[in-house]
Formats: sequence, C-alpha cells, structure tokens
Amino acid sequence: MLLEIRETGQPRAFRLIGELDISNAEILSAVLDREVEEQGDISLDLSELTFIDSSGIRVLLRAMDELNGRGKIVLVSPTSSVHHVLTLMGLDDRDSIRVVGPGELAEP
Amino acid sequence: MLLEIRETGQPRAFRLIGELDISNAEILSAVLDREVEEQGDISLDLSELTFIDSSGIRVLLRAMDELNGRGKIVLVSPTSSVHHVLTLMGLDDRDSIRVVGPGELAEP
Amino acid sequence: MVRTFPARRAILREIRQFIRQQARAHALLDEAESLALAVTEACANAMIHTNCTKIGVTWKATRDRVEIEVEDDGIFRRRVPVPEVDGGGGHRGIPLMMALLDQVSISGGTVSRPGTRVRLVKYRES
Amino acid sequence: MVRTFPARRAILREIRQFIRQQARAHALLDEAESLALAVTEACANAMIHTNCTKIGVTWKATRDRVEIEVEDDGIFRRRVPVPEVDGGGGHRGIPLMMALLDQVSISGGTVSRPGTRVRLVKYRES
Ligand SMILES: Nc1ncnc2c1ncn2[C@@H]1O[C@H](COP(=O)(O)OP(=O)(O)O)[C@@H](O)[C@H]1O
Ligand SMILES: Nc1ncnc2c1ncn2[C@@H]1O[C@H](COP(=O)(O)OP(=O)(O)O)[C@@H](O)[C@H]1O
Repeated sequence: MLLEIRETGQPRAFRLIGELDISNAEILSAVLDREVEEQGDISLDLSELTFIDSSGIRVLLRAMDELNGRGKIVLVSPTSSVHHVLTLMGLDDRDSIRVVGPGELAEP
Repeated sequence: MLLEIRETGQPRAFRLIGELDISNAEILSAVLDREVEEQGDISLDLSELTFIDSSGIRVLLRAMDELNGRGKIVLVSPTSSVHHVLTLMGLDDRDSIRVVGPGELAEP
Repeated sequence: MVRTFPARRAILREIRQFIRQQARAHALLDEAESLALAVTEACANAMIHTNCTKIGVTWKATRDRVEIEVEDDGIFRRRVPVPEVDGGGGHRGIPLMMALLDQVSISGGTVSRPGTRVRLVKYRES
Repeated sequence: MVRTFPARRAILREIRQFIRQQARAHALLDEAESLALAVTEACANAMIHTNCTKIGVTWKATRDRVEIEVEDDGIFRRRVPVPEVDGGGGHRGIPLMMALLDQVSISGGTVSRPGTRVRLVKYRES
C-alpha cells in the first residue's frame, strides 16, 4: 500500500504514511471531506509522508477552502522534500494553513 | 489607439474596434464592470476586433461571472481568428456566453 | 531575423506586426494570427512575471517549420501561482501557446544567469 | 536508459523508483526528489489528458545536466482548460515542472502522429 492514513490520539489528528499522489489522493480527500463538515483545526502529521504531488496539494487546498475559515489545516513536521513542494505551491503563505515543526504543536 | 469601444444604437450594446490585449484590456474591463451591475444581456459586436489575447478572454469571463446568471454576454460576428481563440478557450461551451453571427441577433 | 523591443505592454502590437510581416514574407498566412498570439502571450508573461527591460524576438523559418524564440532579461519565478490565491484563475498563457503550436520549450533564467527563453515551434502543413 | 511503463496511476510509484535509482547511480541525490516529482507530473498529465496506453521514460545524465524524456502514445488536447469550468483551479502540473527544473519542452502529438513528448532538463550545481 502506497499511502496509509492513521488516526492519532487526538481528535481530528491524522498521520500520513507513505507517498501521496494522484493514484491515492482521493483516499485522503474522502477522509478530509468528512472532517471539514465540523469546525475546528484539522492536524496532519506529515513526518512519515515521503512524497506529495500536485494532486495531493490540491486535496489540501480544497479541504482548506471547505473549512472556509472555521478552522485551519495544520501540517505537522513535513520532511524537507515535502516542505519544498508546500513552499513552491505557496501553502506556507496561506492564513488557513499552518506548517509547524514537531515542538510547535501546542501553540495557538 | 489600439482599441476603440463604441456604443451602438441599442442599450448595452458595444462594438469593439481594433486589437484587444493586455495593454488595453482594462479599458474594456472598466466598461463591463459598470454594465454588469444591471441585469440583462450585454452585446459586443466583434466584427471589427482583429485580435484578442488571453487577457481579453479573461475580461469576458470575469464579466460573465459577475453577471452571474442575470444575463448573457453575446459575442456578435467574431472574425475567424478571434473565433478560433474563443473556441480554444472554451467560451463557446458556456451557457452564459453566446457567440452569434450577424443575422442571428434578433433570436432569443 | 532578430528584433529587440522594450518590455512595455504598449509595444506588444509592434511585436505582432513584426511576426505578421515575417509570416507574410514566408508564405505562412494561415499561421500568422496563431503565431502572433503565441508570441504576444510569451512576451506578456515576461512583462507580468519579471521586471525585465527588453525582449528579443528571433524568427527562423525553414522548409518544414517556423521557430520563434522569445528571450527576456528577467528572472524566472520559481513559484507555482495557484489560481485562487493569485487571482482570477490565471491567464493560462502557456497552455494557450501549447494549444496554438506544435512545440513549446521554456528555459528559466536564474539569479546568476537571468533571462527566460521561450521557444515556439509550428510545423508547416504538408 | 529507457523504460516503458503501462499508463496506470498505480504505476507512478514504480516510475519514481526508477528515477530515484538513476539519480542515486549518477550522484544526483539532492535532485532525486525534484526529478521524481517532475516526472510524476508529466506522467500524470499523460494519463489525465489522453487515453494513452503506455509511457516511455528516458534517462540521460551527462557531466553538466540530467535530461529526462517522458513520451506517451496519446493525443495532445488542443484546448485550453480554463480553471473555473474544468474544476478546481487545475492541478498546475506544467508550472510545477517549470518551478522544479531548468528547462521544460512540450511537443504535442497530433491525430496523425500521436504521442506527446515532455523533455525535462536540470543542470547540475557547479
Ligand atoms: N517569461 C517568464 N519569466 C518568468 N516567469 C515566467 C515566464 N513565463 C512564465 N513564467 C511562469 O510560469 C507561470 C505559468 O504561466 P502561465 O501558464 O502563462 O499562467 P499564469 O501567467 O496565469 O500563471 C507563471 O505564473 C510564471 O510564474
Ligand atoms: N501529456 C499530455 N498529453 C496531452 N495533453 C497534455 C499533456 N500534458 C499537458 N497537456 C495539456 O496541457 C494542459 C496544461 O497542463 P497543466 O499545466 O499540467 O495543468 P492542468 O492539467 O491542470 O490543466 C492540460 O490541461 C492539457 O490540456
């Protein structure tokens, strides 16, 4: 299996494990579609996500759009190559997405 | 002058004369911004428009968006080269834009 | 055949005139407007996305194709504009060039070696 | 070095493994992920926009650069997808390839001569 999505302890917190691309982006999309109905932040631990393509980015942007200010998408500890893609696609510039390191999680 | 926008007899009917590109698209944009406030079709005679670029197309799409169903953008008698660009950019496929020949104007 | 133009929007029409003139001279009447549009988009991109000051346009027609190179002296932006942020869906210049022509190459300049080169190729109908 | 893959989304990962392996073999570790992503986007485009059945990936590394060619057997769509109609802002594959690499060329196939070729070039740091 290319991608695994695991619920971590907290509510609305998931860990993505593997490679996210157009072949499996809709799995993530299905999970997020359900979550964005409720308000509040959604946290995605990316420390074990080793690859993301434009389809994966698009799923994140769409979830952000659908949250529509009722919460943020928090991207936790992306690997350097995934972080590079997030930056190229401008996700770090958006108010409704936060990219944080492992220690920063408790902050507002 | 590269582009001339002339009011023709009817209300909300204009004739574009010349070449529409990024250097003057905002002139058209200013005219359409005013018109889209009211409902009803807006007719643009393109028979003397000899060139349109993607910025020109974008102004038409934006006006269509802003009319938001309260009317159509009617593009009358485009030259073959302008017609080619309208087709490539899919304007002929949209419900809120009509591309018509000179004789078809009276139809609904 | 090379011509250099100042990077100003009002000059785009002159650039098109140059392309139309070359197209006429090389019996490419049917392609003239597609070529003029593709070159307009390439030049507009240079003006929109860089602070370039001039744009060189090179025309080369052979028996089987036309090749136009558009070169600016700006720095290629290594960021992907995502429509919803950057406003209004983007103007889709590169996809339009691709739809009009047979081959589109883009070589981005860098800080140390500025200048983006866009090569546009259209085969002659045969 | 040429490899041919069936045009299926599930194969993209194998295509990346091929690229990563070549990158390692040619001392291009820092570039491996950018190359893998650009190739993924080029292959995904072929699968999304054409009904191609297979995709050829050619790797060529020289002293000063890597050149990867992605060739499909589909027909290039000569229409410009405009984001608002075609849904969700587009996936921006070509701009992303351009942001990752130094040169991107696209040669569209035609009905009589199908097959789109995307050439991706990255210079080695020096
Ligand atoms: N001459 C150029 N110089 C620098 N960047 C360019 C140039 N041409 C294109 N680009 C980059 O490529 C991106 C895609 O261009 P395009 O498809 O025309 O759409 P848009 O301009 O709407 O983004 C641009 O946003 C820009 O970042
Ligand atoms: N391999 C290909 N075969 C056919 N058409 C392609 C191919 N690659 C790109 N295209 C065309 O180029 C357009 C632009 O591609 P891209 O920038 O990746 O954005 P998007 O896929 O979101 O439209 C596509 O919509 C498609 O029409």
